[in-house]
Amino acid sequence: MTPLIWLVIAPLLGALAVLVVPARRMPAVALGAAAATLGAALALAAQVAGLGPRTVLLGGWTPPLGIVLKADGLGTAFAVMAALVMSGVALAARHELAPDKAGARAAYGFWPLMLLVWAALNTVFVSRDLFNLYVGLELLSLAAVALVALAGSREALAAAMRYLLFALTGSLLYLAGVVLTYSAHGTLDMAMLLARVPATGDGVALGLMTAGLMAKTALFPFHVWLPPAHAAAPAPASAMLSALVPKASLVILLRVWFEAMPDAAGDAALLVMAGLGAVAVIWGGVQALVQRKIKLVIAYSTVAQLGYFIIAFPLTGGDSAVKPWSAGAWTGMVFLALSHGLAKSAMFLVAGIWYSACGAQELRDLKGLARALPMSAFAFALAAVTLAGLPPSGGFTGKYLMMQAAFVAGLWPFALVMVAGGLLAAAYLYRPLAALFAKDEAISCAPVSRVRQAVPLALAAAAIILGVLSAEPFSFIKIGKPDAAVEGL
Amino acid sequence: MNAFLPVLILMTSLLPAGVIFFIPQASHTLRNTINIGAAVAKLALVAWMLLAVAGGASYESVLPLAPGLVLLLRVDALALLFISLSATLWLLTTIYAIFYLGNKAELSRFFGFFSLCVAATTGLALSGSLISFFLFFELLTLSTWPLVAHKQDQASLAAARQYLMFALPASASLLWAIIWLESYTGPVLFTDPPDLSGIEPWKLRTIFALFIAGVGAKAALVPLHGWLPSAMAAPAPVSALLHAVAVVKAGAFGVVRVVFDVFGASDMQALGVDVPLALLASFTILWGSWRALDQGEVKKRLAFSTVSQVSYIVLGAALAGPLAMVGALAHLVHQGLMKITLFFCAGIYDERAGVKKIEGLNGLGQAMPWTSVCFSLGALGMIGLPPLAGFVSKVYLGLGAIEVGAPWVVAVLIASTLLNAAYFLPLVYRLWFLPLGEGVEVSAQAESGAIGLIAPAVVTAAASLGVGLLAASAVSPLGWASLIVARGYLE
Amino acid sequence: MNGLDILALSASALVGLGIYGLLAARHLLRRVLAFNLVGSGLFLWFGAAGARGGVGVDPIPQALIITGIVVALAASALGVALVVAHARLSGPTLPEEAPCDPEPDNRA
Amino acid sequence: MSALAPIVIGDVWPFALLVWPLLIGLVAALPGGARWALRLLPLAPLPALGFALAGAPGAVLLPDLILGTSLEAGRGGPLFIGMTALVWAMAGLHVALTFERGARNGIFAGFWCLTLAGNLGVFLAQDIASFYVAFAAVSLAAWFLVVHDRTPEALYAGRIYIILAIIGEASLLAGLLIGAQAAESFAIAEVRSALAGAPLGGLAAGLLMAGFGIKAGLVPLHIWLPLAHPAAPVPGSAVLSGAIVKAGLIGVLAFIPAGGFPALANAVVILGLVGAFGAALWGLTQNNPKAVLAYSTISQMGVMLALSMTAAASMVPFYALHHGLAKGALFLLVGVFLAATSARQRIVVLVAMGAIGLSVAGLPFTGGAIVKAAAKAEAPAWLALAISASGVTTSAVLGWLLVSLAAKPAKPAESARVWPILLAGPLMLGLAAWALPHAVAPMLGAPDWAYFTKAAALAEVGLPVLVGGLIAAVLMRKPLPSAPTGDLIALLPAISRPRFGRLTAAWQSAARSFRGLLIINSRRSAKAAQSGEAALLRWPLAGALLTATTLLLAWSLARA
Repeated sequence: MTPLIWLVIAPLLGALAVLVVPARRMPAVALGAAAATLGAALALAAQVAGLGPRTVLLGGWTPPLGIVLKADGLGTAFAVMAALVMSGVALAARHELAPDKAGARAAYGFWPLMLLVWAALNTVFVSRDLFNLYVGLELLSLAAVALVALAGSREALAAAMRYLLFALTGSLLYLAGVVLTYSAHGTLDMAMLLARVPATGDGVALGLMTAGLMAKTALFPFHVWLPPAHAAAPAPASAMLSALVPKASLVILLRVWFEAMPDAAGDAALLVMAGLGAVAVIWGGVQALVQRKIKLVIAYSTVAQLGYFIIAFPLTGGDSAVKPWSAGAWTGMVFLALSHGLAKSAMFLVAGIWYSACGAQELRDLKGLARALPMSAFAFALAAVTLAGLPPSGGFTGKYLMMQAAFVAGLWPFALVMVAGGLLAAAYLYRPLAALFAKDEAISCAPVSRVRQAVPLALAAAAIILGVLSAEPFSFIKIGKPDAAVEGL
Repeated sequence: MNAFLPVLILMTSLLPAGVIFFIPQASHTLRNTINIGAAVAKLALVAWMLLAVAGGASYESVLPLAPGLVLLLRVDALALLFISLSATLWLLTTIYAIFYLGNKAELSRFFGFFSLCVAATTGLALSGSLISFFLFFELLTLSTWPLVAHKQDQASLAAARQYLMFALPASASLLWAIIWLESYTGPVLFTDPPDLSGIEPWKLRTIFALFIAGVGAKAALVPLHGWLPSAMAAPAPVSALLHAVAVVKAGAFGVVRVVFDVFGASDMQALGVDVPLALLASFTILWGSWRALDQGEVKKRLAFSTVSQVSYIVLGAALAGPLAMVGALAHLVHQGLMKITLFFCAGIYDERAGVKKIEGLNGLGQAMPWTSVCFSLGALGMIGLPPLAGFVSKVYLGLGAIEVGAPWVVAVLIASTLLNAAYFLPLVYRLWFLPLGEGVEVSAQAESGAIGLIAPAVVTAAASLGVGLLAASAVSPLGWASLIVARGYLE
Repeated sequence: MNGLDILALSASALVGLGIYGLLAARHLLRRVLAFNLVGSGLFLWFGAAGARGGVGVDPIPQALIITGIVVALAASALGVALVVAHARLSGPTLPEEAPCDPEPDNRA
Repeated sequence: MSALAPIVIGDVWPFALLVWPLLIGLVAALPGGARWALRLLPLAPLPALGFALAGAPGAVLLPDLILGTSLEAGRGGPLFIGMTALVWAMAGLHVALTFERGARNGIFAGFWCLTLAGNLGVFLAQDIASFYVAFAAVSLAAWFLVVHDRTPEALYAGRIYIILAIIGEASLLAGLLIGAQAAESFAIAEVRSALAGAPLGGLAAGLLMAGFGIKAGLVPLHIWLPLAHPAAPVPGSAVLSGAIVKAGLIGVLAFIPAGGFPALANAVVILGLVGAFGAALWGLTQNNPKAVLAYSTISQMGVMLALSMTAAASMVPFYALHHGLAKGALFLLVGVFLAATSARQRIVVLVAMGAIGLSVAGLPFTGGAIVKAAAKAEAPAWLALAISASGVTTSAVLGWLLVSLAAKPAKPAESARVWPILLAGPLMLGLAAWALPHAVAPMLGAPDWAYFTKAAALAEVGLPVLVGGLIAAVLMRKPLPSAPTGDLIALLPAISRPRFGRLTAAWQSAARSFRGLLIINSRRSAKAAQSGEAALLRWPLAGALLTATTLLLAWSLARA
């Protein structure tokens, strides 16, 4: 079987396996599954880089009857990023979710849920069938909601409930769009949809799917579920919730718009979307600025970052052909999403360390931690560099390309939003950083192993390296890049 | 080899930075060896390159990032001017800092960021494209922050915060300008100035203003100068770094790059932005000096003096004539030498005599003669007393101003000279002519055992005399600046 | 009015009712039920879509509907479990929407 | 590479004579070197003296130094250099003999040498950079000579001196820059010839004139002079008045082409004459002998400045030669007088001073008369007349000097042993003032002593001396009421650092309120943000928004 299949199956099998082994073996089995999935992702990446997009027909059936899995640059890049983050999360969770710390239920529930999330993510990254995507997305949402509820506290349950409501509503909207599409064209395969005869209902279908996906992505004004949910979950869970889960619906959004129905896109809708994205950038930034809890700052930062991805939609096109030096907004946005995933997971993992080792939950508790736990503070700082879009991080590179595209497209106000968002990010991330750096001799922290501190540092460093050595990742992302992304919507 | 050299010279400070972070606090010898070894290696490399570049060589390394993001490192005469300044002063400041900080806390963090800061400055100087300039410009911002906040007390953190509050919006402005411009022209390489002919003038003017706002905050152009005086809360070696080696110099250097290698002098004049820039620089020169008069703390007075002096460089760039440019580039080095001397000395006064306020300087000349002679030389040089370094810059700036038909600049220079005298001479006077203040106890051995602090100051003070005295020789900063301008204008 | 129209009308009614319930109901269990209503409506509609063109029945929607029902079942199960757990701790409504929940703590 | 180019081109002498005093000055900086340095001071100007006696031969080019240094004795060079060296040598002798051990002797000696080097440098510099360096050295280093005693008067005088000196330096710099740009050269000769036709040439000439005028004591820029001379130690006053003020004069001669700027020339002539008469008259109101001498210097410098704006400019170095020697001698003699221990000694000094004074006043057959005759021969008739008339005020003020000096109480005996050597120095200067013009006159083609054998000439120069002497005699009986030293400065408000506190305060309060505004707004907006977020959290609103967004998207897409 090809790595493409393993990418989906390995975490799924892992999820089943952890359920049947004794509780104390769960982490080891999960780590084994994680290693297998990471290997599959890397092998797939090597294949894609060498041979171009890989395709698998499940059961040998061709669309519209069968389901096709296809790994292009975009999906594989996300899968690799997810594999890195997930491996880091698994390593961190070994400590964070030890039964004596997190409680037996959370310790038990975390591993299968984590592997389920991973399986769902990988499914979404490589699926090309609208309904298959729906199933993947549902699996993802349900596992994610369960992860949020894992802590079992009142806040956690309320947050999970809220999350579930938004997720379900989003699913329904998406499903409605899928149904409309199918009734109009009789197929849900993207390649076939691209070649379809446009129907009148296409716009409505696309609108419904988009709205549903936006609710799941937590785009403003549907972001309210995200911060409490991410803050309530155990830190490793938050890391993947914030870094990866919104990316799944984002990838679907990208696929639907650029690969299935680029022709249905219209300027007005694009501007509505990008307008919401712009508001999200500012709103999320302002909210992050007024938070007291470190996890809420990080969570609202996700709200803001998600806005950038949506802003990119109207900015695409015209890149290589008109401006040979530019990779364009689509690539830039993907790049931004990848580095966001790495940096954001690093941040949540660091916040977890601070909480579990020093009991630090609020910003003011962070005083003196830079001296007590220098590696984790450094990891946070590196991640902050990425999130604020400062060079030489991947965040900068992505934002740079998007801003350039905004100018080329004549939509410079969006570039202004991105600049303002970057400044806001610098401002809200400065608060924890300054607190970390302040002096406090009285701080006392439980010892934290180097490996545990090294995991977030490695993830944050990966986000920086993505910027320093960006040429290779860029050409990788471009593999199988849809024509619509080059020409614009 | 040629493609390797610029990277190598960057690595001489980048690698130590990476290593030093992980050296345990107690391993002084190891840390100091790496620090000084790297600085010496860099200096040697720079010296070797100076010879080669004087002979017409140039070196280039390209690291393509994403499309449009060309990381280009290039050693040319202008880059070398800045690098040789920063490399020399880095070595001296490192020695000074080792003795200044002694056995204080978090030395590895300090020296790690210190080296990183110098690496950023080096990269900035070497940048051959606008975007690589921006990369290192930001790296500089980020690596300086922990240095400013190093003491981790309230004042330092506030200063560091203020620094970012100016630096980050400025970076945003710079980025905005870069992207806007490059959306028309594609990636801008300094060797190949972009063709601006197709772009509407108002857009170009706005872009220019954004550029200047971007680099101007680092260069402490009024009204973007507020961070600099507060940043004196940092330890003295950091102030030296900020004021003489890295940060404000990076801003001034940026102005030079923007004016000459992005817009070009003639385009700038055609757009009519040269006079506003010159006016802004002039205003900064006067305002900085003005505010310096009122400062009761030695380091604050020096900081406002920097605000004023760095704008000489901006002024020279704005005037854009060959002679003014020579003056500006020479001043880049001259100001660095003089100001670092002053900050070294201010640090010694603080460290050895506990003196922060200018009243405290009273009578220190007798107790601390070496320091005070160096301080006096630096101060007199700042005033522009011949034959110290400041005089040479002023002459060339003045000549350049008249050359391009802006004789009013001479009046600015004169007014600035008078103001400089008004705020520096009282300090010198206090040192030598007033009795020690009531209840001030300065041991007669205040300078003994401080050779590591005094020696760097003596070297820079002697250098600021030397570069003025031998200004006409080809190896002086002035000579090198003339070479740069001659090459630039011949192309 | 043929069968398809009836199916479509029923589907619309279900979806409309469900949406109303989803928006208007405060009790969390009602919202979960409302979700099921909308879901059922959509599946009904999907099934009707399988009859397009009148040339026999398209099997794909049926397969998909079954999958969808399984997914919806799982979601409902999770939802109900969450509602129960939530209601035990803080009552059957979300905290920000419970203006005068009398004695939330006694229920536990 | 040019680094390998020769460092020194030409004769080394003009450069060496500048370096020599600096080396002696460096001795003072060595630990324990101060005493040695003081004793070496008389030797410092000797190479320069030899150079001048040899006719100031040779030129040197130091391309690497400063902005390219070129040294050569220019017009009147030997006269200026010789006079300067002689005055400095004798004053140095005075220092070596009279200075007691003190902590500041090292500083004094070091800056003495620096001032001397600068003073010689201005006469040798052929390029504006080295000229400016030398001028700054002579101006600013001389400050240490003024404030050496650290008395309140000395510090006050020093403050006025340094402020004016720096203003002078600054305006000089501006003028030089304009000139150099016009000439596209740093060579003084080219700057001078380019100035007249240059744009802004008039401004430059005015600035240069102001800078030099401050140094040379041109009314009304002279105010530092009567304050500094009395405050400085005796040898300091001697070099200030004899040699240092001539730096301004050489500047005027070297840079300002009088013909090119008639208005400026006229103004300077008028101001010079105002000084020539007014300062001398004001001197009559002074009681401090050194202040009297200072006013006499202003008066004489006024004459010289006026002359340098006319065709007689070529005779100004000659005039300056005599004045420098005589004035140096007079100042030193004041010191010698004050050190005198017996009435006999006092009388000897007074007689010597009288003799020198008569020369300055222009008594026929003296050196002073020769230089005046030489100047008058070249000057326009009206100026010649004015110079003759100034003899009256000059002799009056110098007569008054003797009167006021004689009134000083005698001091108890202290250092009688060195007194004769002390006297020898100024006497030598006085002799030189009497004799040297006679020796030099033929070389310049000026009238020699035979000129005075004509009765008319005799009367023309003799009469004013006679009248002046009579005035002094009258003043001996009925002195004028004393007036403040420093004249014009008494009319100015006290010089203190200008404080524009209001502007600064306004700036700061604006910054504060801006910051305050940010904080208030940030608190308010934080609250607003939180309440906005709370509203969005409510499901009905969120659901409605979701529906609305869906409809909006669907509608806008359906339209496309």
